[in-house]
Amino acid sequence: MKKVSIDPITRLEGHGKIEIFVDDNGEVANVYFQIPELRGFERFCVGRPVEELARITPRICGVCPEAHHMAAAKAIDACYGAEPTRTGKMLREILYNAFSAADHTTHFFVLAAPDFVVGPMADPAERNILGLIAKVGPEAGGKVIQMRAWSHELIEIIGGRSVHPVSTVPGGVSKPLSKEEAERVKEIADYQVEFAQFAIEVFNQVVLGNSEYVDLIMSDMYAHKTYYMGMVDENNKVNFYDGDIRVVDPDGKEFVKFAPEDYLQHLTERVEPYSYLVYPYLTGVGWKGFVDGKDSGVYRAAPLARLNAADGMSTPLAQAEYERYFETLGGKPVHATLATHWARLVELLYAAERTQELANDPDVTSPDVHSMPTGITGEGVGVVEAPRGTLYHHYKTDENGIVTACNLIVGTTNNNAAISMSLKKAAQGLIQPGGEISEGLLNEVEMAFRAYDPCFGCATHTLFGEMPLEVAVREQSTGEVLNTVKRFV
Amino acid sequence: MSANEFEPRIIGFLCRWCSYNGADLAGTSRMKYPPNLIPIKTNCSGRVEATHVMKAFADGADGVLISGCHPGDCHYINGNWRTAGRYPMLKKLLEQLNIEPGRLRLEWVSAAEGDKWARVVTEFVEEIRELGPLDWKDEVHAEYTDHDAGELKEAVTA
Amino acid sequence: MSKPKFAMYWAAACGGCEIAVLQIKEKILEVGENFDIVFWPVATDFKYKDVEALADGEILLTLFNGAVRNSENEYMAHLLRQKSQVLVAFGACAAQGGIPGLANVSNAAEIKELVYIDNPSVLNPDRVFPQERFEVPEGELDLPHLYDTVRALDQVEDVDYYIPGCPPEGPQIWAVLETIIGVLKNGGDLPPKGTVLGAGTKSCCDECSRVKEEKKITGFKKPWEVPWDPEKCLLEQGIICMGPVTRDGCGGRCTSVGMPCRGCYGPPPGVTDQGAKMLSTLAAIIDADSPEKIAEIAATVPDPLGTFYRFGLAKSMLRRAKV
Amino acid sequence: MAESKNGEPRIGVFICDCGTNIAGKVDVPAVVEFAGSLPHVAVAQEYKYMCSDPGQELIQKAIKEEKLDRIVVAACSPTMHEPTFRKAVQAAGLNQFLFQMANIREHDSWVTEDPVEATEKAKRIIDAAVYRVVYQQPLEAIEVPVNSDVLVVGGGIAGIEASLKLADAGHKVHLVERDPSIGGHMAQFDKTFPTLDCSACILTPKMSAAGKHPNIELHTYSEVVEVDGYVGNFKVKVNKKARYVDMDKCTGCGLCTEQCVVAKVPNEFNEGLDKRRAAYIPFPQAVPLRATIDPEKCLQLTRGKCKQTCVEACGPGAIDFEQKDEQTDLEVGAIIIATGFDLFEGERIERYGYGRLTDVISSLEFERISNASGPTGGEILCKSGEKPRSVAILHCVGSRDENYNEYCSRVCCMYSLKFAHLIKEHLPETEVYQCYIDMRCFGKGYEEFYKRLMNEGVVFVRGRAAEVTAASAKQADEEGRLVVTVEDTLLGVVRHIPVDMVVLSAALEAQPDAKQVAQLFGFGCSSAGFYIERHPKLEPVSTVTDGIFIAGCCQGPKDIPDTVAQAGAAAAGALALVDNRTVKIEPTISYIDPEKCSGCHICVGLCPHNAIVYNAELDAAEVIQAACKGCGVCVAACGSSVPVQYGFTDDQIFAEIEGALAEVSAPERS
Repeated sequence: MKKVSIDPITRLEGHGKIEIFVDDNGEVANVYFQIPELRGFERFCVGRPVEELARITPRICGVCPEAHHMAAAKAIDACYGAEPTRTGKMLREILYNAFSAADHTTHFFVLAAPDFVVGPMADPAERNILGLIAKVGPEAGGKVIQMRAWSHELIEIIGGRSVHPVSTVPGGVSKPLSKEEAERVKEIADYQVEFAQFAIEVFNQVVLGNSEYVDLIMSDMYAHKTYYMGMVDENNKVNFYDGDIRVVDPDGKEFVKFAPEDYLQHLTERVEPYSYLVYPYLTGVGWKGFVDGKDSGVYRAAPLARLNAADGMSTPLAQAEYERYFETLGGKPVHATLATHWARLVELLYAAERTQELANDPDVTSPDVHSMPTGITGEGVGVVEAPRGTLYHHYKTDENGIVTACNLIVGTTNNNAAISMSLKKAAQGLIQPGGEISEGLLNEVEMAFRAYDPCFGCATHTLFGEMPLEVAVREQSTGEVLNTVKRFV
Repeated sequence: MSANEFEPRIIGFLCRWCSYNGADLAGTSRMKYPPNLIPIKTNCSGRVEATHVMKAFADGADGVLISGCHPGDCHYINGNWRTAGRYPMLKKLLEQLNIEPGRLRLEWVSAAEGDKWARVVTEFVEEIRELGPLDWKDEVHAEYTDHDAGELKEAVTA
Repeated sequence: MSKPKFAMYWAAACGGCEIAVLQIKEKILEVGENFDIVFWPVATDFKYKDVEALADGEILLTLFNGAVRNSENEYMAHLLRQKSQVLVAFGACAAQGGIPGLANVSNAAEIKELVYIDNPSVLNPDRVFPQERFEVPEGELDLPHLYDTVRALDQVEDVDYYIPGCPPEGPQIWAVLETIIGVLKNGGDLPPKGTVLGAGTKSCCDECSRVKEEKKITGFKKPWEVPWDPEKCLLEQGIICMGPVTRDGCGGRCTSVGMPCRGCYGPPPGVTDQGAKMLSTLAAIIDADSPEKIAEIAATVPDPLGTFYRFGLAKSMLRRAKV
Repeated sequence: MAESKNGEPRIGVFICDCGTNIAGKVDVPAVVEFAGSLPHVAVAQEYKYMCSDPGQELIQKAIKEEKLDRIVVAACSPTMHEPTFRKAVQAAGLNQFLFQMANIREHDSWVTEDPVEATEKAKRIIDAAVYRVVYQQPLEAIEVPVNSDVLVVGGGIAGIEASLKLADAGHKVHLVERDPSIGGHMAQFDKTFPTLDCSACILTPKMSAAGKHPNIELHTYSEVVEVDGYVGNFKVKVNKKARYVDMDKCTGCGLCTEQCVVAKVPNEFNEGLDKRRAAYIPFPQAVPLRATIDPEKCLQLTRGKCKQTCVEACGPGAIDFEQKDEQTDLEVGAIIIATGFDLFEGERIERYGYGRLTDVISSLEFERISNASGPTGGEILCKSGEKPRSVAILHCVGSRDENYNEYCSRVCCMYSLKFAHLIKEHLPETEVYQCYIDMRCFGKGYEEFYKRLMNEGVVFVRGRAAEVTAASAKQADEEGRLVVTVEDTLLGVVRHIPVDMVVLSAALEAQPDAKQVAQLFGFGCSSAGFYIERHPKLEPVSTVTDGIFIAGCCQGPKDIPDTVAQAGAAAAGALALVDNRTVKIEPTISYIDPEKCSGCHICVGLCPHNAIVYNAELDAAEVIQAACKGCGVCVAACGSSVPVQYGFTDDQIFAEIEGALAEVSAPERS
């Protein structure tokens, strides 16, 4: 038995590790996905004044702090019995959608696109954003950088800081939006919509225009028939900030729809002795191990899942794209993991449109940015759709609003089981007996994982070139290296 | 002192005008009290910072006493009002750090209260004896194994 | 002649520091031009032995972010120190322990019990806990050892410079890199060891845009309990703001949106224990007509530990809670 | 550990036996050996009496020969001999602030039972001092110029006496008095104990001397409203209340006071026993002898409508209803506070019936009744106008009583005896009862006076009076009389003494606004309201605020001789200051580096002595060196630890803590 380590591939709370065991026939026996770190937020959030959790929990992930900031804000509203004012809610939602758009942008262009634009098996030196720029023209790079920069500017205007925003308070936000700021926000929102359309254009050209890629996306190697979870509004349309949680089964039929505060009745987390990260599954179905299908409680979250779990998008352009997406990929639900990239772009368009919609509301500059707490209720659940999956914050407090208990189910955690399964399937599909383990092959294994975008971290690398990876196939007993494949910048 | 009985180590911060002279008076009056407290003089108890208290505990003190003029008698008018404000916050902080708040004590001792000084120290030493050693040095350094790269490599890259 | 080698490593951190580095935008490419990035877990291979293979001091500059929470972090701290000429504690976690350092109110066992047993969404009747070594049918898997005490980088290794902030602000980061790149290109001296880079030498109040007057407070308020006023000092309104005990450099962003400073830039020069200092400062500005009343008001401070030591518990004099 | 400027510090530790005071308990040789083993310690020596000349020479010799740059003396309390050793160190050419004292006598040998423990403690105390001294820096005293004028607040005997002394010494004195005339309580007294000379006769000359003195400027009917600045350089704002009489035109003829139509104003000077007009001169010997128009009573001023008979009456046309308050700014080098006392209000003790029962009177009322210029022309009469057949004098009314004032008022016993004597003198037939707890006759000639009274047939009842009641009608002969119920603790019986008059010997209390005044001038006052001297024994007339002195009853109840003596002492204290061109200030004060200060204003509002100002130009706080008293409050409060308190830096305190907790040869814990 040999062990192949791909280490790291991500960072959620810390780093990630893939262990691939190859048996003596050279076939993949099993794959383990490990999260080696635990920071214990659930413990040290206890004892803090609950409103401070909006400024503590974002440090769970500096990639999507906005998501934690908002989930916390909503849980805190509940703990304080403070219903957000119209403007307060709008400002939060503008910030949040602008963030989602920016996050999706970065992931697609810097991480995903290069695989398709220049090709998964292409020379690593070209398979990066620079290579992408070479293909789709120099203005693309500029657009991406501007999109990121402007979006973070917007986050800073409302949130105070572009990383780890601070401005939510019970019932809204701390600061009204000035007329000048509002103008700038509009400008940025308009650009976001424009950019989202450009992004979809790129996708049409380089991916859908190429049947090879479409086949790759649809290939069974990258597919899992699982349940799908996502937040929807009263019309079952995708919503990132507010709504109920809807779960559809592998056939796309609604399995359950529940209010965020009832999440405990529908979700259970299990512990595996080899990872510090827990594995959630649907309580209603139960845990059957790392397998897909109707009988397994394994579900998926994030863009692919959200589109499957909803009946459409609430904004016109996104709705159109949503329809085209399912037509092209053969109807709902779409099980192809790699289709997540397209789904992400549909969401990017929605987020941008939503930001624009809210930015143009006259109430956006109203001074009435927060309500007053009506009294401490002692408990609150706050849920938002983080780019990487449904994010649950659940707090309990004493009569003074001091936290006595804190439970968190973080975006990527939803996909923890699915990621392990996808990796195993890809590895088994790719690593053949006696076969040379090539760099491109590793990249394809990585693609299965990358589609989940478990963390932004992986993305940044491509600015400098390919993410170098080394796979060592070694005699496990002795640890002697039999065969290594390396790639460097 | 018997070699195996716990002898509390206590730091006392005394203001120069009232408490230090009060302690002097206890001396000139030949009152007897336990030797566990080492006095440190500041002009005003208002000069005593939380940092000084933390430093004392971190360096191995089992108890800390802050002593100043009675309210109204402060030779800096209201310098000791600051101390009065710090005290409850410090207590709360120690509690949150799971350190018995009883290890910190604030007393107003005037230059005329030598007897009170002797009583306070005697009581406090007994209270700390009850609480037992804090041994903070050991507490914080307990895990400081200062592994070198070699040792850890074993743990990490097996 | 090959470019000087650059490394960036994260330990117990959230990733915000990497995002912050990205905030320097296109300048990031300049870093790429001037440095040979040998090691950046988000950018390059993570294998320890590639670093082990380097000669001592072969890396010119290492930006180390994140606190030291487990054996893996500590190992890397020692290893990178050995291989780097300049080791920088980057960000609040590396410099102060940061928010992960708040875990020092507890210990590993307690945290595991909570996360893997007590959490309401967890079902774990067999009390399964992650193991540092675990036998699966196919072989053995390992996980790093989780320490009881979270430490800042300089509590584990010798540190050359500090770049504080949660995260450090983009322009500040660039200013530092620019300086170093400048020294590399045109020679000159690097700042003295131990210098805090990418930050000021005064308190956050210095850059906070709000107007400062004499501070006398009669009680503690929450930001939403006072009417919105872009001018008035938050502390003067009774909102506990760490500005006075926090090093400047962030530009006073939080207070500009009416939210109090929480001290992510760490203490200003001369302050040894940020939290204790804040306690001394806050207590001093309580105003009442008798010490008894002052004490009453002081006793109502909601969460001294979590507020005063939000980012600095690991670097405080006591370092952790007693367990 | 830090290094002193010139490389490695070289510390000398000198341990005093203090005869057997220390050596009798502490194993000094062992401590010497321990001290010698400490880092940076170059010399450790023992000597029998370190404070003696040979002891000091020993230190000086070692400084020179061993090139010592830091000195620790382990001996008695620094309050005892710190100045001695500082001088010695300075004389040997070493800055006196490179010296630290370890108190192993008052804080160790005298208070520790067990010699082994005492020895261990001595080691720790010395260890702390040695660690600390390494961080000490040379400091130089600061010199500031001194204004030679003096402000005296309060025009009673203390204020007058101090003013005269200073004025005679050639200094300009501003004497501020809140009432229209100086004189204070003493002007109300009839005779003074024990010599029985007439109060007026001895006070009046001093009053007029003060009024006429070229160096004394009287500010009567005035109050200090603002005090700023610091030793040698005080800035004071005085508010002169409108008198509605032109001081320059008024001749004090008193015609206006006769013509004034408002006649029913209780006369304060006579304790309200008779009436005065709205236009009035407080008493015949008033200084300045000028009329005042009572703004609360004058019809013109209250209702704006009056015949203005006073105006008609006044030849020089001194009356001016348009007069306003005037504010004057004074600059002085020293201040003497002599604001006196207030009499305990009899009403507060229900059971004595003051204010309820006629002929229960206060001591001050008695003073006026017995005074020839008083309401009864000096005849001791009941309200009815009849001579009292018997009088009871109740001692300790409101003093030596936990419900009111714990302290002894010191003068009540004596003036009670004086009253008894005066009664006997005027009405030999009248019985006089003294109900006392203890007779306290401590002063010169007091005990003799007491003896004399016992021979004058005064009845002394040892016991605090329980109550005073109106006699019941059936006790016919007692009709209209009062009955004093008191337990005679000597006879062990409860007595009911029928009397016609009861005099309450009430306590002397602090002025009602004593606390505000203390705040205004920046020094402490006790819970009772009496001002706190810098040192109860060695500096009884100084306050913690340099350049401000106290005298008389504002510091505590006292008799006239003590008051006058204290006034002289205060004057001398002020003189010692204002006679110099400059004054030296303790350098253990705060300094704020404007380069480091963020201008957050926290310290500005905090300084108890208003020694910190905000400099807008530098956007930084600034310490007025001369005004800083070195409390260190700003140091502790500053979020950036920018203020440095010389002599008490964090480094020094931290080092002291480390030293105190460093392992000495203490028994290991199990």
